Order: sequence, then structure tokens, then C-alpha cells
Amino acid sequence: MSVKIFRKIHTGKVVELTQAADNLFYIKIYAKNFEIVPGQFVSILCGDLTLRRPFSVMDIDKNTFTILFKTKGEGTRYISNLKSDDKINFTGPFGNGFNIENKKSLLIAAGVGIAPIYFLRKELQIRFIENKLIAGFLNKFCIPKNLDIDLITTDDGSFGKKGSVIDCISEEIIKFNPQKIYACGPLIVLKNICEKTLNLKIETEIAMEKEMACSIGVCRGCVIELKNGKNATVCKDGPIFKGDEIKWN
Amino acid sequence: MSVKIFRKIHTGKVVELTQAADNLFYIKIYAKNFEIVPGQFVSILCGDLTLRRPFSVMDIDKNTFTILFKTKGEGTRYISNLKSDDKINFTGPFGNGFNIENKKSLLIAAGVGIAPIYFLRKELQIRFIENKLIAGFLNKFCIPKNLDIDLITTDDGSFGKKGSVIDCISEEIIKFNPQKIYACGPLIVLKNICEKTLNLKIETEIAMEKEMACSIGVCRGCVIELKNGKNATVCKDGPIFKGDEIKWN
Amino acid sequence: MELDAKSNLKTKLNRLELNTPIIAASGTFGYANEFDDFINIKNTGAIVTKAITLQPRRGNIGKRIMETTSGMINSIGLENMGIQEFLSKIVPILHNEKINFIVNIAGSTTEEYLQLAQICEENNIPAIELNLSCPNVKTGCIEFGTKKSSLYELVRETRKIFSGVLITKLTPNVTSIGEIAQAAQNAGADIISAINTVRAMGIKLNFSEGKFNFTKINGGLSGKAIKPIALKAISQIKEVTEIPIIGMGGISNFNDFIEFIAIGADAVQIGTANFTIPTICEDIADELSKFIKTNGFKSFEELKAKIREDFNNG
Amino acid sequence: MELDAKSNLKTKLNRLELNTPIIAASGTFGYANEFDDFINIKNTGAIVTKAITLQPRRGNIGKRIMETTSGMINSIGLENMGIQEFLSKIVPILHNEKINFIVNIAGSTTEEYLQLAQICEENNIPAIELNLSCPNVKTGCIEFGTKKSSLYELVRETRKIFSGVLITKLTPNVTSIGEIAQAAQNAGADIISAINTVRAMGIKLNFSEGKFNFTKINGGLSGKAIKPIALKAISQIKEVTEIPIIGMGGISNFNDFIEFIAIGADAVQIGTANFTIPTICEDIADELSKFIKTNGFKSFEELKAKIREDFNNG
Ligand SMILES: Cc1cc2nc3c(=O)[nH]c(=O)nc-3n(C[C@H](O)[C@H](O)[C@H](O)COP(=O)(O)OP(=O)(O)OC[C@H]3O[C@@H](n4cnc5c(N)ncnc54)[C@H](O)[C@@H]3O)c2cc1C
Ligand SMILES: Cc1cc2nc3c(=O)[nH]c(=O)nc-3n(C[C@H](O)[C@H](O)[C@H](O)COP(=O)(O)OP(=O)(O)OC[C@H]3O[C@@H](n4cnc5c(N)ncnc54)[C@H](O)[C@@H]3O)c2cc1C
Ligand SMILES: Cc1cc2nc3c(=O)[nH]c(=O)nc-3n(C[C@H](O)[C@H](O)[C@H](O)COP(=O)(O)O)c2cc1C
Ligand SMILES: Cc1cc2nc3c(=O)[nH]c(=O)nc-3n(C[C@H](O)[C@H](O)[C@H](O)COP(=O)(O)O)c2cc1C
Ligand code: FES
Ligand code: FES
Repeated sequence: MSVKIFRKIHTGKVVELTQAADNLFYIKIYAKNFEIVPGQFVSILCGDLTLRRPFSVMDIDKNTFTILFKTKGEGTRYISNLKSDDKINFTGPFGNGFNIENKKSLLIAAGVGIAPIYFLRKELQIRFIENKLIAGFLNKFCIPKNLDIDLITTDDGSFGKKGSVIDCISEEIIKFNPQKIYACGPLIVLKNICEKTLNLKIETEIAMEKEMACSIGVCRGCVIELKNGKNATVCKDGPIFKGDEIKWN
Repeated sequence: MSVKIFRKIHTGKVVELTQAADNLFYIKIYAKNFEIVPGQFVSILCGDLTLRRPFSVMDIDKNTFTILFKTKGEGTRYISNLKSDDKINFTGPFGNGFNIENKKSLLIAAGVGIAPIYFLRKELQIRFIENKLIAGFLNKFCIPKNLDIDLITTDDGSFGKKGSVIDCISEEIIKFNPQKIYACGPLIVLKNICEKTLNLKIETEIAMEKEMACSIGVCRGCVIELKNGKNATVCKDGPIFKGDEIKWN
Repeated sequence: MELDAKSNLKTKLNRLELNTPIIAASGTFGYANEFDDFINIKNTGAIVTKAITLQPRRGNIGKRIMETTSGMINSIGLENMGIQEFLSKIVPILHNEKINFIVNIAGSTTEEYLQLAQICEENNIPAIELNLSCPNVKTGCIEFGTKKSSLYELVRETRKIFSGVLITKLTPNVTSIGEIAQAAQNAGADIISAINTVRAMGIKLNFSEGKFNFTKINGGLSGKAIKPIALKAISQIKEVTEIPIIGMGGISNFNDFIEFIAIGADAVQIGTANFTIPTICEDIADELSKFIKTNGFKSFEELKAKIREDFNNG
Repeated sequence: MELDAKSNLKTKLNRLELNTPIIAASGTFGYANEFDDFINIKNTGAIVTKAITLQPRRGNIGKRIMETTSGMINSIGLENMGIQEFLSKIVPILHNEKINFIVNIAGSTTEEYLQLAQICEENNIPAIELNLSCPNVKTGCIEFGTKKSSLYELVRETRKIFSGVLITKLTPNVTSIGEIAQAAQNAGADIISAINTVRAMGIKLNFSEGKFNFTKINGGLSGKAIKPIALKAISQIKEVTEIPIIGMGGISNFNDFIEFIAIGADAVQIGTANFTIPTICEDIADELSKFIKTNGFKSFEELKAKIREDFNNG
């Protein structure tokens, strides 16, 4: 047989897995020449599980990239049991990625939603685009370690400002006066943010999540409805959407 | 809830797993006060697999016992990946075990069939019952290490006597003149042995194998036919049968 | 050790009284006290004994079980001691040990089922479960449970003869299980249980010395793999019937149990999982009991109402 | 890179010519070249395009997929661009890239199927696969593929209109798939493909703050869990029909492929496994090609004969 070149299927190698917080891990993966931009994701094969698990990339370096993941069910349990040097089969890069523009940007993350936002922030820094990163967590045990975040909120006040990250957005917008907002987090948080920014007419991009099977737009499993009446796939048309195009229900 | 005492379900701990030969491993398991006699078996839970895997015990010591197993499919692969200190869920002891009698005994093993036979041999030694152990293997790479075997045959002659263990039985019977024969190995080997010993009218006990679900005689999955027209379960009525009671087809 | 009385897992399905809503399924738990080594059998809701036929049966020869991905196929072929030996040898044990039991009966003709029902009636068997996954030899071996007219007939005639609790166990191997369930209800069944195993075939292959060796088995699929099929079947039955439902098919943990209750089962049976975790019936009952207490419910009945409410609203 | 010509995986099923006996199943491979990133699509036997309806369809809202033990449930609801856009936008790509394709069509009435067949005929579509797992809105939403009389009617009328290769895809959700397959054959289908997904329901539950949250999905089960069900269905079809069979249901590796060939499939389709291992169609073809060469067979046809012989003798 002739040698095949699969552009989007890769066998990486675990460089290291480190605990980031309660139920939260960083996994650094070696994958030669693998390239990906902020907001895009990879889909990881987890043992015998039927569906690959999608994860945003949080950081990329020469020949390695890092994911921040939260243990939830079988798939993330599998990944959390990987050891250094274990092989890891992943596909990607998938999705559209954030539109990076030379605009003063407010970055908002809730929980593990920090992952793609943090990668975006790095890219903004490289390009000297002014930005501020605010992130909310349940409590201090949920804050991934070693991150450089401008403002942290915790629901229980055990670290940083007390309350949900949503609560301080209005204030931050007034203080920082961003031209653009990027956000990632639970659906309810994104909905809330979009309602605010739509009113304030600030351009907003959000990273969406939905169960996926194919990651490339063919199975139509990850479809969401847009305001224009069309369906969009989170995997291919997204995961990054404009804040004002999504139909929330 | 009140504390339950389950007599036959146990959580052991892997003491060590060592390679015994090609695709062959010893696994030593810590299980406090667990008792079992030669010919009986335990059934090991292998990860998410539906059916437990039955294995004869090869050796027992204070609070530990050892299994010799051959990697075959998913179940044995799971076991071969266990590490020291991992928990291991097993049930047992099951089955009838060999009838140990004060008779000069010839022990015949083929391949991994050595496991229950070796345990039996130890018991015979303890009771000072005269015995001889002969064992056949495919080739020298299939011979489990550190065993004390009186005569070894290999199909390819790469170690010991060349040929199948069956080939030298007649001669060994004449030489050793046993009053009783015990055997374990592939079905075809057992059938062959039983035909010989039936002719020679030497009392014979063999250890049978069949796919199992329950290990306790209720599912009727492991049934074999006896000459008397009745069905017998390998798990409960066996796995040890008299050589002359089995209906071979 | 018996389950803590306070936990109040008691359940009543029509006239069928259960200590817990977790019953051991037919064919996976033996006839009586075989699981004594693992659990206190009195802590199961009941045990359904392995299918009993009029005459003793040898069952199938050759390969009888095969593991498949997340499940197993069985082709036991109804090996059993026959109703007479069952009555003389087993029933006394069940009575002595105060084990709550349901007798699963199977026949190859309607007459055989009716004779079995008659014998059960005469011997005061409290509850029977009609295993309708058996081929009807008179109609070219089509399973009894696949035609609503013949099923109706069979259940109705059984009902006339048998005054105890009459459970009809349905096969999933039909175009519309709802129609079949309705027929069972209309014919007078007290309770419907479902599902029996799913029609399946397993093959293991091995290629050596230029030759393929195949091991094959035709039988019924059970275990985790069939859970989504069972859930669907039970929701279809629930939609069109009012009598209590005993759900089963791939249940292997507490969450599975809740799912079955949510879609409409009033109690469950556990089959294959008894092989994997022989303490499972008691384990789930324990967890249920704890859950009820920890979360401030008074009884399983109350919890069930809450589960159904949340399910139907969500 | 194309498959080594010497490997000779070419297969002919009636008039359907395939480069390899491994076809990508409808709904799991897109419409044309979407898997280009993973494999050389020309190395598949063919691709079956996602179900096309007369009008564009939005599909179902809400949760559309759920993983289950060793499988998945989908409830896409036939979202697709409609036949007109398919013809104008997709077919040219398929032709340009020389992709061997089969068009899977779906309707809610017999008339819709016939109109689709007519359009396919007029546009020289080489092969269509009738997806008969769709509810017939005229008969209270019973699936087309579950009643042999209406299926016969539908296939016969389609046959009159469509002169290309006519594949009838059967649903496993029936009492007797053999009867249905016979009806398809008698009505003039060239090939039978089976199985479509198994009727199923999935539930995920989560208990927090005194409330149960349930996510549920009603849909079709696919993947490894259903393989034993598919094998059985295909063996039942094979028993009573003579036309070629394309087998599918849970195939995820080379051994699975051989099993399906052994019981009577002449080619296979791969669905869910494309999601798990997006190179799987080509991987199995590669392995097959190597196997044929290593073991001294001349072609897949010769290997198939050997597999069948050994299977029927074993
Ligand atoms: C584009 C994208 C990017 C993501 N990035 C990250 C990330 O950087 N870090 C992180 O921790 N998580 C991320 N997620 C969520 C992550 O995919 C899920 O947490 C993970 O799939 C859970 O798998 P599991 O087997 O542990 O959980 P289970 O709940 O057992 O999974 C069952 C099924 O549901 C799916 N599923 C469960 N939760 C989600 C979810 N939130 N989104 C999509 N599918 C889900 C799984 O993929 C699987 O198919 C991302 C999701 C998407 C769609
Ligand atoms: C009483 C008894 C004692 C045994 N003692 C030993 C021992 O000491 N050492 C050892 O290496 N093996 C022993 N075996 C065989 C061992 O159980 C199988 O090799 C093992 O179950 C294979 O599991 P698997 O998942 O690796 O293989 P797979 O082939 O994938 O297993 C698939 C299914 O077939 C069953 N199966 C496969 N081979 C056998 C077999 N030979 N006997 C019974 N079931 C089988 C498995 O249990 C499983 O249910 C014994 C079997 C029995 C019945
Ligand atoms: C080995 C075995 C034997 C069975 N025997 C019977 C039986 O005798 N009568 C019956 O009605 N069902 C029988 N069943 C079916 C089970 O009672 C149950 O309906 C089915 O296995 C689905 O449940 P599960 O997935 O929990 O096993 C048997 C199942 C297995 C696995
Ligand atoms: C997401 C998804 C979408 C599907 N869409 C279609 C479809 O449009 N038309 C069709 O005939 N079958 C469809 N199927 C069924 C598959 O083609 C196939 O028959 C089934 O999944 C069994 O094969 P598998 O186990 O290999 O997936 C779909 C299956 C899946 C998983
Ligand atoms: S995951 Fe298949 S379309 Fe998005
Ligand atoms: S394994 Fe169940 S009867 Fe032997």
C-alpha cells in the first residue's frame, strides 16, 4: 500500500498531565508540526468509546499543545488516567476560531471556558492588542493554577471578587470600555453576556459547545439554530459565533 | 445499612505481575484469608467486560494466591495491564477441585493447563503422595519459568523431548506405573488422554474448560454432556471430571 | 442481614408485594437460594425462577453463551428440571427460606402453557411470569409474543385458569410492542414485564493455516448494550397501557434503575448484571434506600412520584 | 493515493460496481468530499449520501445525539438540503471528483419517494438507496419498512420509474425481517441493504438540589452494540433471498467485516465507526487487500467464496 497522509488524524504523545485544580487537569501533548488557532478544537479518541471528545486548545508551543479539561464522565476520566509517553489519538484542528481584530478586547471566561479564551489572550498579547481577562469560578478550588488573569470572581467569595462573573460585566464594560468582547462558558452565562452586549451594541464573539459525533459538519448532530432561521453546526460553522446571531431559547 | 458479608465476592490487591513466558503471566494476588483447593477456580472482573473470566489457581500462600494466565482476548489483556497495588475484584472459590487420594499419580499438563496441575502437585508433595509431572508446550518460549517439572516436551523439540505430550504418555505410564492420572490442557489433549487411560483402566481426573457466565451453576451456559445422558456444569459439577464420564464428540 | 426496615423500599404492583423494587430476572438467578453466597436473597424484591416447562428439558448442545461488545448472547434452550421436580424439590426451599418468588413458565404450545398454569394454580404458586419468547411449534416456530392475536388468546386462557398474579413478559423482537402490550392488558394480565432478550447472532472467527474457523451462536442478546432498546420498548408500552410495568434490559447500576422508573417502570428486573456483579440486586437496593433517606423522601413510592414528575416536566 | 490495483478488491453486486466492498453509510459521511481530510474517498467502495428529501428539511431541534454504552443514538430528523440543491451543488462535485456514489432517498409519503426516484432517473443518478425507516405520515407514522405490503408497493412503483441500481435499505425494527426482504426482492430491488438503526431511547440523569434533570433522546441506535442484531438480521435475510446484500450495523474493524461476509453480505457499509476512526473505510480496505495478498488469494471474490465455504462447513 502507498503511504497515506491524513491531514486531520494524528497520533500525539502525552508530555505530561498535571492537576490544575479540583477535577481540572492540564494535558500537554506532543504532536509534530500540529497547528491550530485560538477557538479551534481537537477531538480525542478515548479508549473504546464511540464518540471522540472535543476540547479547545489552551496553549500551543513548538510541537506541543495544551488542553485544560474538567473530569465529567467516561471520556475525561480516560484522559485523566493517561500517563506521560502514552499515545493519544486526536483529530483536528476543527472549527472556525476567533476573529482576531485590532480592537480593545474584554475577554470573559466562566469555569473551564477559560481554555480557548486564554489561548486567544496569548495571541492578542503577541499582537499587542489591548485586552483584559476576567474569569469566574465556583470557588477557589476551581481556579486552574498558574494562569495570569486580570480579575477573578468566585461564586462563594473564597477568592477574588464574590459573585458570578456576569455580575461584574456591566461595571467592567464601563471601566474598560472595550470595542470587542470574547466569551466562553456555560450556555446560561453566554446568553446573559450576549443579552448585555447586544443592548450595548458591543461586538461579541462566543465559543459554543454541543455534543458532537463527526466534528466536521457531516452528521448534523451539533446543530444550533440561528436568528436568521438557519441551522449552524457548532463543529464547522462554529464553535465561535457572533453574539447576536444565535437564537437562544 | 448493616454490613454485609459476601462469602464469595472479594476485592484482592495485585502483589505483582510477572512475565512467565511468551504471552504468559503470573499474577500474585493478595486476598486475606482466601482459601481454595487444587482444581477450583476464581472468576475475575475485567474492567467493563460483561462476563468474568475464570482462572484456576496455581499456587496459594498465606493471604496470597497466584494465577498463571495466557493473554488471549480483552479480558486477559486487561489483567496483564494491572499494576502492583491495583485492586482486583474476583469471585470464588468455585468448582469441585481434584479428589486427592493416596495413589501414585501421574500428572499431565499441556500448555497453560499446567496451572491447576501444579497446585495439585504441591498438595500431593505435602501429603507425600508419589507423583510425576509431565508437561508439553509448543516450544521453549511457551514454558513458564521457575517451575519444577519432571519431564517437558515441546512440539518443535526446542526444549526437552520433541513432540506432543500425548506421544509420550503410553511410555510414561509403563515406566511410572501410576494408579491415578490427573490432566489439564486443551480439549483434544484431554480426549486423547482419556481414551488411552480408559483402555488401560487407570483412574483419571481431568480439568475442563467452557465459557462461563455465572460460575455457580445457575445460567447453564457451561454445560457439557456426560455419558450417562445427563448434563453437567463445568463451573459447579466440574471443572474436574472423571475421565470416563465425559461424552466426547 | 435484612435491609433496614426504615428504608421502606416496599412496593406493591397490583397484588404483587415486593420488599424492594429490584427483582432478579429469570434465567440469571437460578431457582431458589443459589445466590446465597453473595447476597441475602430476601433483600431482593423477588426472584423470578428460571423458565420451567412441563417436561424436563436438556437444552441446546454446543456453545450456549458468547460475550459481545457490552453484552452477551445466550442460547440455553430452556434447559430445566420440569414443573414436577420444581414443585417437589424447589418450592419447599423457597417456602422454607421465605423467598418471594415468581415462576417463569414456558411452553411450545398453548396447551402446555395452560397445563403449567393449571399446575401452578393447584399448587398455590403466588405469581407466574409468562415467558412469551418461546417458539410456538404449531405455527412454524414463531415466538408466542410476536402476534397479538395469539398472545391475547394465550393470556386470556391463562387468566381463566390462574388466580395468582399474572405477569406477561414481552419480547422486543416485534414491530410494535405497544400493540402487544395492549393485547396482554386486555387479556387480563396483572403486570407486564419487558424486555426479554433481543434476537441476535454472535460470531467469533479465527484464521489459521489458510482456513477460517468460525464459532457461531444464535440466541438472545442481553446486558448493557440493549438498555436503550429496553428503555424505548418500555416507554412505548407505558404510552398505551395502565397496568404496572416491570422493566428490564441492561440495568447495571442505580442510575439505570432510576431511568427505568422515570420512563414508566414500577419495578425492575436485573439479569445479566448478576453475572458481572453478583451482589448487584442488593447493591442497588442499598443505594436506593440510602438515596431515599439522604434526600428526605419517605418511601420509594414518594421518590417514584418525584422522578416521574421531574421526568415528565423536563 | 489510490489502492494498489493489484490488490483487486473490485466487487460487483448486480449492476453496482465497487472499487472495494467497503461503502460509507448514509448520514455518516456527508454528501461528497467531506472526508477528504482523512482518506482518499475513491478508495471506498462508494459513498451513500445523507438522506435526501424532496424539499429541504430543518431536522429536529434540541438534542440530536447521545452516546450510549458501545453505541450512539441519533435523532437528526432528516435535516438536508433537498434534492434540487443536491443536484445542482453536490452531484457536480461527485462527478468531478469521480466519487462512486449512491443516493439515499427518504419521503413521508409514497408519492414523495416516487417523485424523488423520478428526479433521480431524469438526472442519471446511477444508484439509489431507499431509506425505509421513515414514518409514513399517511398511515399514522408507521415506518415504511415495517409492513411488507406497503413496502412491496413502494419498491415496485419505484422500480417502474428508476432504471439505475435500486437498493432497498431495511429497518431491523420488525417482527420478521425475512418477510420484508422477500417483499423487496419480489418487488424488483436489485440489492438489499441492512440494517438501519435500532429503535431506541437514551436518558441522561442528574440529581441536584432535590431535583432530577433528565435529558432524553428518542432515535436510532447504531455502533458496536448493535452488531449482533445486525448479523442476525442479515442471516435471516440471506436465508430467504437471492439478491446481493450490503450488510451494516456496528462494523468497526476487519474481523467484523469478515463476519458480515460470512453470514451472507456481499459488501458492507460503515456508519458510526467513521466518527470514531475517520479513516476506517480505507483502513479496512487496506487490511483486506493485504490479507488477500498475504494469504494467496487472487481477489476479494475468491476470498469471499472461501469465507462462505468455511463458514457453512463450520
Ligand atoms: C468545541 C468544544 C470545546 C470544548 N472545550 C473544552 C475544554 O477546553 N475543556 C473542557 O474541559 N471541556 C471542553 N469541552 C467539553 C467537553 O467536550 C466535554 O466535557 C467532554 O466531552 C465530556 O466527556 P465525558 O465523557 O467526560 O462526559 P460525558 O458527560 O460522559 O459525555 C457523554 C457525551 O456527551 C458529550 N458531552 C458532554 N458534555 C459536553 C459538552 N459540554 N460539550 C460537548 N459535548 C459534551 C461527550 O462528548 C460525550 O459524547 C468542549 C466542548 C466542545 C464542543
Ligand atoms: C475453570 C477454568 C479454569 C481456567 N484456568 C485458566 C488458567 O489457569 N490460565 C489461563 O490462562 N486460562 C484459564 N482458563 C481459560 C480462561 O478463562 C480464558 O483464557 C479467558 O477467559 C479468556 O478471556 P479473554 O477475554 O482474554 O479471551 P476472549 O477469547 O476474548 O474471551 C471471550 C469470552 O470467551 C471466554 N473464553 C475464552 N476462552 C476460554 C476458555 N479457554 N475457557 C473458558 N472460557 C473462555 C471468556 O471467558 C469470555 O467470556 C480457564 C477456564 C476455565 C473455564
Ligand atoms: C443466561 C440467560 C438466561 C435467561 N433465561 C431466561 C428464562 O429462562 N426465561 C426468561 O423469561 N428470560 C430469560 N432470560 C432473559 C432475562 O430474564 C432478561 O429478560 C434479559 O436478559 C434482559 O435483561 P438483562 O439485560 O438485565 O439481562 C435469560 C437471560 C440470560 C442472559
Ligand atoms: C448520525 C447518523 C445519521 C444517519 N443518517 C441516515 C440517513 O440519512 N439515511 C439512512 O438510511 N441511514 C442513516 N443512518 C443509519 C446508518 O446509515 C446505518 O444504517 C446505521 O447507523 C447502522 O450502521 P453503523 O452501526 O455502522 O452506524 C444514520 C446513522 C447515524 C449514526
Ligand atoms: S459534530 Fe457532526 S455536524 Fe457537528
Ligand atoms: S457458568 Fe453458569 S452454569 Fe456454569
